[in-house]
Amino acid sequence: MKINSEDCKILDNIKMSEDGYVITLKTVKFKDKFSPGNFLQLRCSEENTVLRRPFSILEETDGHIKLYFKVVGRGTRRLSNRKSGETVNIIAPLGNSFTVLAKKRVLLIGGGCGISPLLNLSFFLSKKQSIVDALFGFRNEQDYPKMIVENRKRELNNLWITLDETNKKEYNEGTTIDYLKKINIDMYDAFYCCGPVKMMEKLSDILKGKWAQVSLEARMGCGIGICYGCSIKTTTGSRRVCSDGPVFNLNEVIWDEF
Amino acid sequence: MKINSEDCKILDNIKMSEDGYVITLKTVKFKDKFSPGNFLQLRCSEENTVLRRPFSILEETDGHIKLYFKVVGRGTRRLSNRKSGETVNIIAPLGNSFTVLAKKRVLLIGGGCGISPLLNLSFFLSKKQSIVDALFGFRNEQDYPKMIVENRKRELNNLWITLDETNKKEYNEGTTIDYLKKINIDMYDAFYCCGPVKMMEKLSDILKGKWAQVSLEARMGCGIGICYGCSIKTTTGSRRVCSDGPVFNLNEVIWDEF
Amino acid sequence: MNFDYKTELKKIATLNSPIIISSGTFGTSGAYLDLIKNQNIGAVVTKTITLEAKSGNPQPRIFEGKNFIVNSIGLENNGVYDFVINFDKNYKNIPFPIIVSISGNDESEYVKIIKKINELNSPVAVELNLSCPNVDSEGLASAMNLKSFGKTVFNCSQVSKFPIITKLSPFQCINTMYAETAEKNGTTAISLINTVPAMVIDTENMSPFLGNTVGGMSGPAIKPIALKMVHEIYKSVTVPIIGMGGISNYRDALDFLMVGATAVSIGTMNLVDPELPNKILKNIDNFLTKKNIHDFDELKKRFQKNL
Amino acid sequence: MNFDYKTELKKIATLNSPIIISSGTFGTSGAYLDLIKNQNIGAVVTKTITLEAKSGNPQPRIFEGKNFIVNSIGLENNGVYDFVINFDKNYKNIPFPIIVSISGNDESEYVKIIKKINELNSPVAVELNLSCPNVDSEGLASAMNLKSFGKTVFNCSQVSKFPIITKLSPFQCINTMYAETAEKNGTTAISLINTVPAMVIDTENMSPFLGNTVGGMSGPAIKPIALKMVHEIYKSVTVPIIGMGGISNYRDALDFLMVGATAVSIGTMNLVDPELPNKILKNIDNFLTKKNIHDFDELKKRFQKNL
Ligand SMILES: Cc1cc2nc3c(=O)[nH]c(=O)nc-3n(C[C@H](O)[C@H](O)[C@H](O)COP(=O)(O)OP(=O)(O)OC[C@H]3O[C@@H](n4cnc5c(N)ncnc54)[C@H](O)[C@@H]3O)c2cc1C
Ligand SMILES: Cc1cc2nc3c(=O)[nH]c(=O)nc-3n(C[C@H](O)[C@H](O)[C@H](O)COP(=O)(O)OP(=O)(O)OC[C@H]3O[C@@H](n4cnc5c(N)ncnc54)[C@H](O)[C@@H]3O)c2cc1C
Ligand SMILES: Cc1cc2nc3c(=O)[nH]c(=O)nc-3n(C[C@H](O)[C@H](O)[C@H](O)COP(=O)(O)O)c2cc1C
Ligand SMILES: Cc1cc2nc3c(=O)[nH]c(=O)nc-3n(C[C@H](O)[C@H](O)[C@H](O)COP(=O)(O)O)c2cc1C
Ligand code: FES
Ligand code: FES
Repeated sequence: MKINSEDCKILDNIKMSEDGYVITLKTVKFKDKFSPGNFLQLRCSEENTVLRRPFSILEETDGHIKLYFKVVGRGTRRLSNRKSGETVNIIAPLGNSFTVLAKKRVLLIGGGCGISPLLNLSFFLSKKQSIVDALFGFRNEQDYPKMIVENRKRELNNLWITLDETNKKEYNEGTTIDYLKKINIDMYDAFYCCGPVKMMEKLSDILKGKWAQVSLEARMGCGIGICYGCSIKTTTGSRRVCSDGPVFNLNEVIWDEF
Repeated sequence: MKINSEDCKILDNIKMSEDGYVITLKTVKFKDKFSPGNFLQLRCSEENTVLRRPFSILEETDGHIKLYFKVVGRGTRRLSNRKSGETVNIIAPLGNSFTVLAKKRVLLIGGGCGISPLLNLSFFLSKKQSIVDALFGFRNEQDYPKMIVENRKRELNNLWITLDETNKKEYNEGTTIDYLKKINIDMYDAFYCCGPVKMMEKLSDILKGKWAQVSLEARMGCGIGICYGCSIKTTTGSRRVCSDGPVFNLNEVIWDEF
Repeated sequence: MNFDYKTELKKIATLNSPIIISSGTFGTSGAYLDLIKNQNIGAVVTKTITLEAKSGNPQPRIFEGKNFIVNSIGLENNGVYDFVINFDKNYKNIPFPIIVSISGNDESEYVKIIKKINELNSPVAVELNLSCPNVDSEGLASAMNLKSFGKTVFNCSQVSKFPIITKLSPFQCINTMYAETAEKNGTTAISLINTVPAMVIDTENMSPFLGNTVGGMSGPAIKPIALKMVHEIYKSVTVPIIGMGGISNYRDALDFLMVGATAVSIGTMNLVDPELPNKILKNIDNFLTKKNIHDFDELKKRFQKNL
Repeated sequence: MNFDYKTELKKIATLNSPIIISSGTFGTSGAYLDLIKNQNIGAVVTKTITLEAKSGNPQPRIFEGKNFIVNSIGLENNGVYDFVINFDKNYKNIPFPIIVSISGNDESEYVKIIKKINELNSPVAVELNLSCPNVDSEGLASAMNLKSFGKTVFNCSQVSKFPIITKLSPFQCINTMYAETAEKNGTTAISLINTVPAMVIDTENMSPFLGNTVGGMSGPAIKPIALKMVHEIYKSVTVPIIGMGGISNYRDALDFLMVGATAVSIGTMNLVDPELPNKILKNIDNFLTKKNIHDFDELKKRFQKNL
C-alpha cells in the first residue's frame, strides 16, 4: 500500500475513560488498507502544535478509522476538543505490522492505550483461527475503557483485566506483570505486547526466549522515516521506530535508553 | 482611580454586525470607575496571543462592562469565540479621557468601532446637558451595528449614518467626510472624533482651528505607559497614546507617521 | 511564603527576591506603579538611558508573533541629564532597588554617562546595555568587538561609583568570551540575554513591517536559546548571572535558576502581566516544598547531578 | 501554474522550482517518497554525511514547543563510504536534483569526504554543514573560527568536482564576515540558517529534556531571526542565497525571496507536511498574479523600493 495523506472528517469523538477518547474518522483512501500494528500520523491542530502525533489503529471497518487516544499533552488535549464534522489531516498507513500467526494460542499483553493495536490485531488473529487470550492492565476503573474492550470480547478467548487498585471481583488487583505470574505462559505459542516502557522492559525479562513481538512508542519527528528522531538501540543496531517498527521482536530491543 | 487587574466573567458575547461583537463583562472593581475615553487592556487568550489588546469602553452600567470589538486578527478572532461563563483578565481603567463639555452643541464623528468611545461619551455629555449630534460611518449595512447605535438614540439629537454604498433612504451614501460637507460645522462648539487614521487625518484638515478631540489607536505593547511601543509624534513632541492619550487635541497630532 | 528569597547579587545588594524587571519593560507611569506595589520584586532596571535624548523609531514599533514579539522602540528617552535631574521626582516612590541601564555610541560616551549617574545616590547598580544603539537598535550587538567591549566594561567599572552589571546580547553569548572578558574587566554581575535581532515582513505590502525595518525578538520563543547561553556561561564565570529571555511562568524562572542564574529578569511578559512576580514566587514556593529543596543552591546542585 | 519557476543556482543547476528540502528533513524512505513524488521540488539535500558512521544522540531527540522544535539527532548516519556504496540503490529513484550535505571534525576530514563523494556522478552540489558536530551537535558552530572556516571552504572548492554550497549556522550570520569569506574562498552558493543552539529543561525532574542536553531550534519561531540574516547577507555577497528557517507557508517563502534569497528551503515543516511545496507554489502563483509581478527579481525590486 502506498503512503498517502487525507483530510478526514471526524464522525465522532467520544470520551471512553477518564482521559481516553475514541475518535472516528471517515476515510476513502485507506479503506481496508491497514495491517495490524500500523499507525498513522495525525495533525491534531495547525494552530497549537507543530509536529503530527502518531496513533495506532484501533479498528478500521468500512472506511471508518477508530483511534483510542489518551490526553497527555497539548496535542491530545486539542484533539479531544475536536468536534464531529471538523476535518483532520492524516498520513497513513505507517510502520510495519505484527506477524499474524495462524492457528496458534497467543497472549496479548497490553497496558493503557497500548491495548489499541492489540485489539486491532485480535481481529486478524481470530480470522486466522488463532486462539487469543488478553491480559490488559489499567491504573483504576476510571482508566479502563470498558466499552472498547467488551466490544471485542467475541474475539477473545480469555480476558483478564488488572487494575492497580480495585476491590471488585471482576478485576484483578495489581499489574499485568503481577498477574502474569499466575498464568502458565508456557502454554502460549506467541506473545504480542504494547504498553508503557517500564512494563515492556519487565516483560522482556519474563518472556526471554519466547516468540514475542512488541509495538513500541517513541517521540517522533516525521513518522515516515526521514528525521531519525525516533531511533532506538536494538541488538541489530540503531533502528527507526516509525519505519523499521513500530513492531519489533521483544528481545531485540535494548531498553536502557528509554 | 487606581489601576487594577480583574478576572471578569463573560456575561455574553453577541455578534452585532458582519465582524463586530459586543462582549459584556462582569466587574466588581471597576463599577462606576470609567471616564469617557478610557480603555482597558484585555487578555484575549493566554494560549494564542502574547500581548493584551486595548479596547475602548462602550458602556459600563451596574458593573457590566460592554465592549464593541471587530474581528481583525488573531486576538479578536479568539475573543469572538470566547463563551459566556468563561473568564478574561483585564487591566483598567486606562488612559486619559475626553473633556466632557457642559451645555454645548457638539458633534461626534465616528467610523467603524470608533463609535464605541463616542457612544460612551454621549451619555456623559447629555448628563451635562450638552446637545449631541452624531455622524457615524460604516462600509455597508452589514458593517453597521444598528442595535448598538439605536439603543443610544435617546441621547442623540441628530444621528446621521453614512455607508460607503447603499440605496436605502435611511442611510447616506458616501463617507463621513463627504457628509460633513453638507453640515454647517460652524454651528458646533466642539467635535469628538474616533475612527480610522485616514479619516482622522482628513478631519484634522477640515476641523482646523476648531475645538476638537480625537481618540487615537496605536499598536500597544503594555498599554500602561512603560514600553514606549505606542509613541506618536505630536506638535508637543513624542507622546504615548496609552498614557498621554488616547485622547488628544485633533490639531496636535502629526499624521505622517501613521 | 515559606522561603527566604533574599538573593545576594555580590556587592550589588541583597535583594528581597530573585525576580528583576528588565530594562525597557519597567516604567514609572502611575498606572504601572499601581499594579506592582505589592509585588515582591528584587530590583527594577530603568529603560536604557543614552547621553543625548533619543526620539525612538518610526511606528509601528511592535510586532506580535505566536509566542514572541519583535520590537524596535529605538531607545526613546530624554537623555542622561534629564534623567538625573528628574530622578528623585520619578523614582523616589519606587519601593524596589533601582538599576540604571545605560548605553553609549562609543567607549567615551559610556564614561560620560556614568559620571553623570555618579551624581545620584540611590541606584544599586548600573547596567551596561552594550548593544550599539546607533548601529542597530535594541540588542544588536555584533558591531562591538571584544576589545572595545572589554575596555568599556573596564572604564565603566573604574569610573562608576555603583557596581556594574554587563548585559550581553545573544550574539555576545555564542561563546563564553564576552562573559569572561566582562568578568576580567571588573563587572560585578552579568545579565543575559538582550533581544535577538529579527525582521518581520508585511508580505501583502511587500515591505518591512516595523518602521525601523529590523528589531529585536523577545518573549517565550527565545527561552530555549537564552537558557542554553546561561547554561554555558555559568560554567565559565564566577560573577552572578541574571538570566532572562522569555520568562512567563514559574517553570521558566526555575529553569534559569537551575542552569546557573542567581536572579531572573522578566521582560516582555511584564508588559502583559505586571503581577507575574508574586505568581511566580508562590509557585516556586510550592515546587521547592514538594521537592524538599531549601534554597536555589540546592536546586542548582540537583540539576547538575542530572547532567 | 502560470509561472516559470525555473531557478538558476549559478553553476549548480537550473532548478524546476525555487523550493529545496533541507538537510536532515529529507530521506529516502519509501513512505516519504510516496508522498512527494508529485511535488515540484527544486532540489533535495541529503542528511549530513560524516566520514565515519555516527549512531547519533540518546533519546529523547526531539522536543516540541508551541511553534518550534528543538532537536538533537546527532547526525546519525552510516558514514561516507556506506553512503557512496549505496548511493545508486538509495537515490536512483529520486526524481529531484540531489545535494549532498557533509560535515567533518576538522579541515582535513572535509577534504577526505569530498574525495569520496567525487566518485559519484549524479549529485548537483555538495553542501558544507560547517557546524562542528563533535563540539556540539547540529548547527552549533561557534567553535569554527573564521580562518579555518575559510580554509575549509577553499579546500573543498578546490577538491570537489561538484559546486559547493556553504551552509551557515546562525552564529556565523551575526555579521556578514562568514558569508563574505565563503564567497572569497570559492563557494558557489550560501545557505542559511542552520538550527539555533537551544536547551530545554524538564522542570519537574530538574534535568535537561533532551538526551544530549542541548540541541538546535527550528520551525516557525526562528523565521524572523533567519529573515534578518538573509536580509543583511544579501547586501554583501553576490553568490545565490538559499534561505531557510521556519518556512511553513507561501508567505514565509515569499518573505525570504523578497529579502534576497534565490531559493528557499523547507526543514521542520517538511516533517509535518511533505506536500507543502506544491501548496506553496500554488499560493505564490496567486500572489504574483494578483500583484502583477512576473518573476522573483521583480519581487525583490518591489521590496527594495519599500525599504
Ligand atoms: C507508533 C505509536 C503509536 C501510538 N499509538 C497511540 C495510541 O493509539 N493512543 C494513544 O493515546 N497514544 C498513542 N501513542 C502515543 C501518542 O503519540 C502520544 O501520547 C502523543 O503524541 C502525545 O501528544 P501530546 O501533544 O498530547 O503530548 P505532549 O507531551 O505535549 O507532546 C509533546 C511531544 O512529545 C511527543 N510525545 C509525547 N508522548 C509521547 C509518547 N508516549 N509517544 C510518542 N511521542 C510522544 C509528541 O508526539 C510531541 O511531539 C503512540 C505513539 C507511537 C509512537
Ligand atoms: C486605545 C485603543 C482603543 C481601542 N478600542 C477598540 C474598540 O473599542 N473596538 C475595537 O474593535 N478595536 C479597538 N481598538 C483596536 C484593537 O485594539 C485592535 O483591533 C486589536 O488589538 C487587534 O488585535 P488582533 O489580535 O485581532 O489583531 P492582530 O493584527 O493579529 O494583532 C497583532 C498586534 O497588532 C495590534 N493591533 C492590530 N491592530 C491594531 C489597532 N487598530 N490598534 C491597536 N493595535 C492594533 C494588536 O494589539 C496586536 O499587538 C482599540 C485600540 C486602541 C489603541
Ligand atoms: C519593548 C521592549 C523594550 C526593551 N528595551 C530595552 C532597553 O531599553 N534596554 C535593554 O537593555 N533591553 C531592552 N529590552 C530587552 C529586555 O530587557 C530583555 O533583555 C529581552 O526582552 C529578553 O527578555 P524577555 O524575553 O523576557 O522579554 C527591551 C525589550 C522589550 C520587549
Ligand atoms: C530533525 C532535523 C534534523 C536536521 N539535521 C540536519 C543535518 O543533518 N544537517 C544540516 O545541515 N542541517 C540539519 N537540520 C537543520 C535544517 O536543515 C534547517 O537548516 C533548520 O532546521 C532550519 O530550517 P527549518 O526551520 O525550516 O527547519 C536539521 C533540522 C531538523 C529539524
Ligand atoms: S520519526 Fe522521523 S525517522 Fe522516525
Ligand atoms: S503601549 Fe507601552 S507605553 Fe504605550
